[in-house]
Amino acid sequence: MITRFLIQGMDKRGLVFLALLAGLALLVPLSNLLLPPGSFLHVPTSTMSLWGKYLCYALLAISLDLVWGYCGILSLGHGAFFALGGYAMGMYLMRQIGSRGVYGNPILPDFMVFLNWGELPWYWYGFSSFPFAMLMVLLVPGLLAFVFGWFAFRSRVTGVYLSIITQALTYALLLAFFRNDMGFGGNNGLTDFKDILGFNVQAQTTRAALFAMTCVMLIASFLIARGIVDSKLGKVVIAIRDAESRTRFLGYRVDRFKLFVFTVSACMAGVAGALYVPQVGIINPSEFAPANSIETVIWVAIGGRGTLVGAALGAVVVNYAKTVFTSGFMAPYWLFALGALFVFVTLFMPKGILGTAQDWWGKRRKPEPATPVAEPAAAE
Amino acid sequence: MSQSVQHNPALTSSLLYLDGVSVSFDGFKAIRGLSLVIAPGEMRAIIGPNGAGKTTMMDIITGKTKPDEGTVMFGGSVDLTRLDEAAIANLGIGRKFQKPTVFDFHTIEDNILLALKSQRSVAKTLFWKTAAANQKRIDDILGIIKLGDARNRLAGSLSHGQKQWLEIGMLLAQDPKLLLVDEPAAGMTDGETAETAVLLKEIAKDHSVIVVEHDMGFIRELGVKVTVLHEGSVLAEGPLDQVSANERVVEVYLGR
Amino acid sequence: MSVNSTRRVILGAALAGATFLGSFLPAAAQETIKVGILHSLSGTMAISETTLKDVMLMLIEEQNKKGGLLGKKLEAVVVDPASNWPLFAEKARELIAKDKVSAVFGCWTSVSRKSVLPVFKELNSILFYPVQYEGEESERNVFYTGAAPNQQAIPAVDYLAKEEKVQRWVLAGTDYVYPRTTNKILEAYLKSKGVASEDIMINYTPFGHSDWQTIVSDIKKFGSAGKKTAVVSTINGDANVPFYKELGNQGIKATDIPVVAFSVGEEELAGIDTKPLLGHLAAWNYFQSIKTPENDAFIKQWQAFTKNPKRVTNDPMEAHVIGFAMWVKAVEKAKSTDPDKVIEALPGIEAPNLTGGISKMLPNHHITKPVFIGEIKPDGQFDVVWKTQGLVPGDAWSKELDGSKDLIGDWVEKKCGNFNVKTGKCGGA
Amino acid sequence: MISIARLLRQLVVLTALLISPLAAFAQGADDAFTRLGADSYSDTARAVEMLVTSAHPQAAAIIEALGDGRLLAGGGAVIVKTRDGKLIDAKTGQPVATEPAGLSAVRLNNNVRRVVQAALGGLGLLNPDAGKRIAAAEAVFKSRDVTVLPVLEAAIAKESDAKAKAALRQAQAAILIVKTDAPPFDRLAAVDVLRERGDQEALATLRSLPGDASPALKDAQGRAIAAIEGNLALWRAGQNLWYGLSLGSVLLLAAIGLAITFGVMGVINMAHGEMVMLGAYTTFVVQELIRTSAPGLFDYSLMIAIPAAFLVAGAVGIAIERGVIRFLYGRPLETLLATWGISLILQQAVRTGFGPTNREVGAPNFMSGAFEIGGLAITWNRLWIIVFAGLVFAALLAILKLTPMGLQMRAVTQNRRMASAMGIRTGRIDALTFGLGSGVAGLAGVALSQIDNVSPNLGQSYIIDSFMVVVFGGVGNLWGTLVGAMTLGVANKFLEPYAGAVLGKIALLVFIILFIQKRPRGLFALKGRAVEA
Repeated sequence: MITRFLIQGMDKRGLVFLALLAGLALLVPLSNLLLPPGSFLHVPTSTMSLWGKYLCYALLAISLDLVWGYCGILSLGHGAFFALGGYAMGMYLMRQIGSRGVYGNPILPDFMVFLNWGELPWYWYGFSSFPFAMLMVLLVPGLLAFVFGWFAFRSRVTGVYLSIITQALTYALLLAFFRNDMGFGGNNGLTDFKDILGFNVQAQTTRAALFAMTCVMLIASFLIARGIVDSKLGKVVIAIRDAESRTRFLGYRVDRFKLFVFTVSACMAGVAGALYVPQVGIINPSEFAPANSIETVIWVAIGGRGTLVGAALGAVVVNYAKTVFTSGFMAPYWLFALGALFVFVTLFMPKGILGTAQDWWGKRRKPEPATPVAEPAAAE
Repeated sequence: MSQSVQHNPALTSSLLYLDGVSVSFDGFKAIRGLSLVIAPGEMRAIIGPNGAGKTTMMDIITGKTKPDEGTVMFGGSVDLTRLDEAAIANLGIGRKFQKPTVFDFHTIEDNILLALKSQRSVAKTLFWKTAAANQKRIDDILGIIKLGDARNRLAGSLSHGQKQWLEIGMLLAQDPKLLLVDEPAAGMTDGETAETAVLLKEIAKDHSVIVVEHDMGFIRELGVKVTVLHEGSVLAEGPLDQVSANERVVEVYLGR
Repeated sequence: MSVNSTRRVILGAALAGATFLGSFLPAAAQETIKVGILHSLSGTMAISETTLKDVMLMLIEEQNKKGGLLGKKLEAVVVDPASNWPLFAEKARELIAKDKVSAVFGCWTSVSRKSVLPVFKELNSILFYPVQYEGEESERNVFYTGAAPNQQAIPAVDYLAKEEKVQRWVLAGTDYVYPRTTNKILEAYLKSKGVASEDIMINYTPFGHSDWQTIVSDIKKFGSAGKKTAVVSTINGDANVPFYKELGNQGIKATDIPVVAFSVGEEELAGIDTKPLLGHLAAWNYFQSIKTPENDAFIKQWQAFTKNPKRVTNDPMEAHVIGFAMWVKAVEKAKSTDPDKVIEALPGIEAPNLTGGISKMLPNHHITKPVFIGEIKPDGQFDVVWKTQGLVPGDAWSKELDGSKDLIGDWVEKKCGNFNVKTGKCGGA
Repeated sequence: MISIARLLRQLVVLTALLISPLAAFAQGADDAFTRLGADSYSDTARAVEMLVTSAHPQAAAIIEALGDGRLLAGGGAVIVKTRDGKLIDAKTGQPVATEPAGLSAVRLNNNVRRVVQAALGGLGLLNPDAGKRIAAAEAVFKSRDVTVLPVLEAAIAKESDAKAKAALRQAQAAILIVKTDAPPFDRLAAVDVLRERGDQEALATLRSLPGDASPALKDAQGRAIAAIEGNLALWRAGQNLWYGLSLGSVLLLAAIGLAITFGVMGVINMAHGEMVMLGAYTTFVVQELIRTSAPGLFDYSLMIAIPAAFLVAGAVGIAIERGVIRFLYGRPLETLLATWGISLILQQAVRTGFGPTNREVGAPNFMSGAFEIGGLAITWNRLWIIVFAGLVFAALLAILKLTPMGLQMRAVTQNRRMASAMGIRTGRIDALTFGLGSGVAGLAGVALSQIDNVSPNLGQSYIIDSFMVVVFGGVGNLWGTLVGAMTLGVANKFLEPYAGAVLGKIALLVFIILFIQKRPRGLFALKGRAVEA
């Protein structure tokens, strides 16, 4: 019933996107596991885990699009929530290693052993339990976003000021997690994972399951995001983006709406991080780097902001381009190509790939309501 | 707040009561000792040259600007200086901006829907379902502002005059006790101006209204009591004919 | 969702997915032996790693001139992991799974090695890691051709204590694992030699730290307590230039407070005016200034290859030279590039290093190396003032740390990287 | 291994000989020459010692040459190469016509260098040059060798230069502190001399007072230490302030160009750091040109680089504005994306053109070294950077406030349409404003080349700090940028000694986040209706 309702409420673009994801979730793992490696339709494990990574980025991009594309909050620190979710997952995976670490210590992760930590710090308690870790994946980024947003939105910090303090937030976390004294493995981060829920993280079947899980979470997050933006709350949020003080004079508590969307988005980013870590096999503080967050913004802009599907598309396109460009003869020059791509898209495709394609495709049909041309919120 | 204010008959019988309000920006006194009383059901026109403090006065009433000193009371008992914009709006004070401000990327219907009197909390909006009564109210308003046929168009595609009307429609949807209307006739054709005046008079039947306007013809059509602001305080008050005969007012307007 | 629409959706997705993924099919069968080069060519680490990529290209070119390997030509596969750790893992996977390389030469920072490690284990391939590191690791798929702490840090401290009569120590480093571990080892070592706690000052700074005023003045203060003081620097590459500039400006001369560095080589000095740094030290297993026929030939070849007569050489470059020679010999010995066979063949393989000795691959996958202490000369080169008698075998596990003193790596006899000599078991404690 | 103490003891003998006019030619010099040829550090050090005791007439010249790396040895010959390139036989002092084969410079390590310094310094206790006498006194102060005392006292008696006399007295006091059999009154006086000196080394010397000293002496020592420590703590606060101002001036330089492009024009210019980098590379190129074509001008290289860097970075800035940014006005966040792309391109372009490794930018003489004011150690390069930052700030302020171009810039940024209607060519002004901001960033690059890496990554390390400074100070206000930079710089340096470099920086970032809650538009925010419009 509910799915039928959602499907009916969904535009064509969303449907294609969901169908594609559902297909990927099902067919890629099946093809990887069942077809022989020589077969034309066989998807190699490396390709599958690569696409798993792209899809995690797509989820992160959707979460950013929710706050930026719809609410006009340009977060230059969304990587922080992604990384926190990743760390929560990483801590669970570290605890699963148990006594199989190189020093064979049943409690302490290796990096704590060789830096002479006497006992497990209190904030590592509980992470051996999967449900607890999953709760933390949502709670830690969500709580940080809630507290940060509570102050920032109440104080009506907007535009570039907000962007810059989100950047300060992720930069401060970057520095903090780099410190070995924090007990998160310093620069090396958390790595060398063995098991997830008792399954070997490197086994082909686990990878296939993780890939499918990523697709499922992407579908779920997309549906949640769609549900939010299609509700009346979504209309309020777009109203806030386009005319914040008007919305306030209509009696809406703008700060609470922003806080809600920001927190939901941070939780989604956390989930993306949690799925990312077992697939790439490492989480380290460089995920907090401000450059990463800026890049996420660029994915969304390239795909088309305020479209959700476009954000996911942008993430996949840019990262796929990166994969291609960083190999072969392009390797020393790929930054030229990537930089030029960013300049090109901003100059000639201000609505992103999806927005431009849509304009071009459906000139005769009525335009989609949610695609902003300019960026009114930050122009203040 | 002094004790005497509490037992002031002018206060208790008023809808909106401003007394001795002052505010300054970086040393510039935008409002100085402004006092104004609006009775329930009254429609009032406010005129004054540029920089007289009209918009700042509206900012103070709607909570956007906090006064440095003075009393701002609503309904005789609520201190507006302590509330923020959203709380004031929910008390029943609606505002139309000088420059028409509608939600460009929403349809006209959605613009009205957003303004419609309802619970404004996050949870209520997330799980909102438009009931039949709401839909009827929206249809009625669209009829009043003559945009019923354009209900699915994006508000951003409307003409200037239509946007003014849409904004007035949004005010109606809010169903406020008091409407603050900033230059509703600005940029309108003569025909539109006349229609707007009719619309406002219609609204004033069951709402209190404060209209800020430059267009004397428009004010004359409204035919209500006029307050003249100058350099942040009240210069004159009374029917338009009386006010326009006031020598000081003429001086201020013509710059002699 | 109705059955009908579900089917349609899946079908559509399948078609789209198939076309999408079609472009990733494995490459055609190989006629060459491929060698992966996994060094950052952009981002923060490009400064150090780009050179190593060029060295590898030169070595491969040279090997091909000699007729290749096993009758096949070598083919270098260059990728750019862009100083981005997850990208390192992705690129490693691409090299092994897609390009089917026989071995990979790459990584610089420990975190990049840690990030690719699971990939090499999973896909069973070979990584040659050319940079000095903190030790505490011995993996089946990795061959460590850089220095372990006992091949760099401890001899340097011994030299200072003996030759310069140093009694007070500043251990300054960038806050990451290599300095942390090295300093931990050195602290334990110094204390075992009778140095009091108050005579050791440990300081950590973030990556790329550029304002050294406070720390240099603290060092100055620490050094004026009447006892001879030295700084042992594990400061990471980029932060060194401002550090040395500040030292020079605050007038700290090597004769007052010598600084011995483990991460400063000829390449780093090329960016600094070295005149004020005369006499500060570095400990490495190779210096460009060492006069041997092998080294002269190598420098000449390198400068010709880069078409730059001023191009300098450094220690990690030598590590790649040795590592590559060892790999070539092992492949010839195994008569195959099959990873299992090569991994088995490698321990015991010997290859000449550039300083006149013969380095040997040990069962713990580290190699034997000589240790040199050099003083900085005004021309940016080093003057070797001390060297070990013979070669020092690399310890995978430090003897100075409680957690690892009983561990050894032995992939020949015990078939594991963390054999505990006390309990006689593999798997740590 | 030879201790300096032992060397100084032998100096006493030597000086005694020098004081008496009978300069005797001692044996052992031959042995010294053999050792110099042995290519062993310990032999070389021993040889220096022997040369000093032998009172060989060439001793000073030989030791000096050794210190400079001008002493050649090999095949039994030892030859001094004079500064102007002539060869002199070390043993005989006779010129040598042709360089014998198989010679190489005698190598030094730190230990030999120290011995050489001590020898040259010790020889200088009675040197005619007052500066050398002071250096010699410092050497004695550090060695605290009791046996030098008689010579020292003789030197004090002869000394006429006030500064040198003070230095010699301090050296004497240092010896008296450790000389337990000295008259108690003299030792008490020595404590006072050290107390007056009042620096870190005086403290170290006072602390080395032997434990069996008399209660009176111990008491005096305790009071002197307390006094010095109190004094030093004060100076340390001053030093921190200085470090803070110095860091602040670096931040100011890095941020002030951004205050124009971002603050005034509203372009979120992520390529700002690359403009700084271009300035640094311009400095490098200018220096290379000077090195190869006009080495005499080296000390002026930075002066020449300043206009060059301004022009190069400014020109690139104008190109970026005309080529990309002018299409993006009114879409500030899009400028972020485009300039981010440009920054990637510029970085990689420099990496391709100049190579990925650091480039060396030398310091001219006037920017090298340090001087002391009281307990403050001030390095010349930092001082010049502060001065430079001040000048750039003043110049920029003057351009904006006093010139017609500045007036037009302000007009355009405040009301583009109005300015255009009044006949201002807004496009040209936009380009010039962006060029000005970029050019100023280039100037920052000249300064940063003196304290940081000149590498393609240079800009990246300053971009975040720059944005923090501008936002903290208040967008659109140059004074805000100045106060912001200085506040953050000083706060950082006062936090660093307590919290460490990393935690200090984190604390500052958290402070900025909280501060923005309190003042959502920065330190120097504009108020009123205009802001919201």
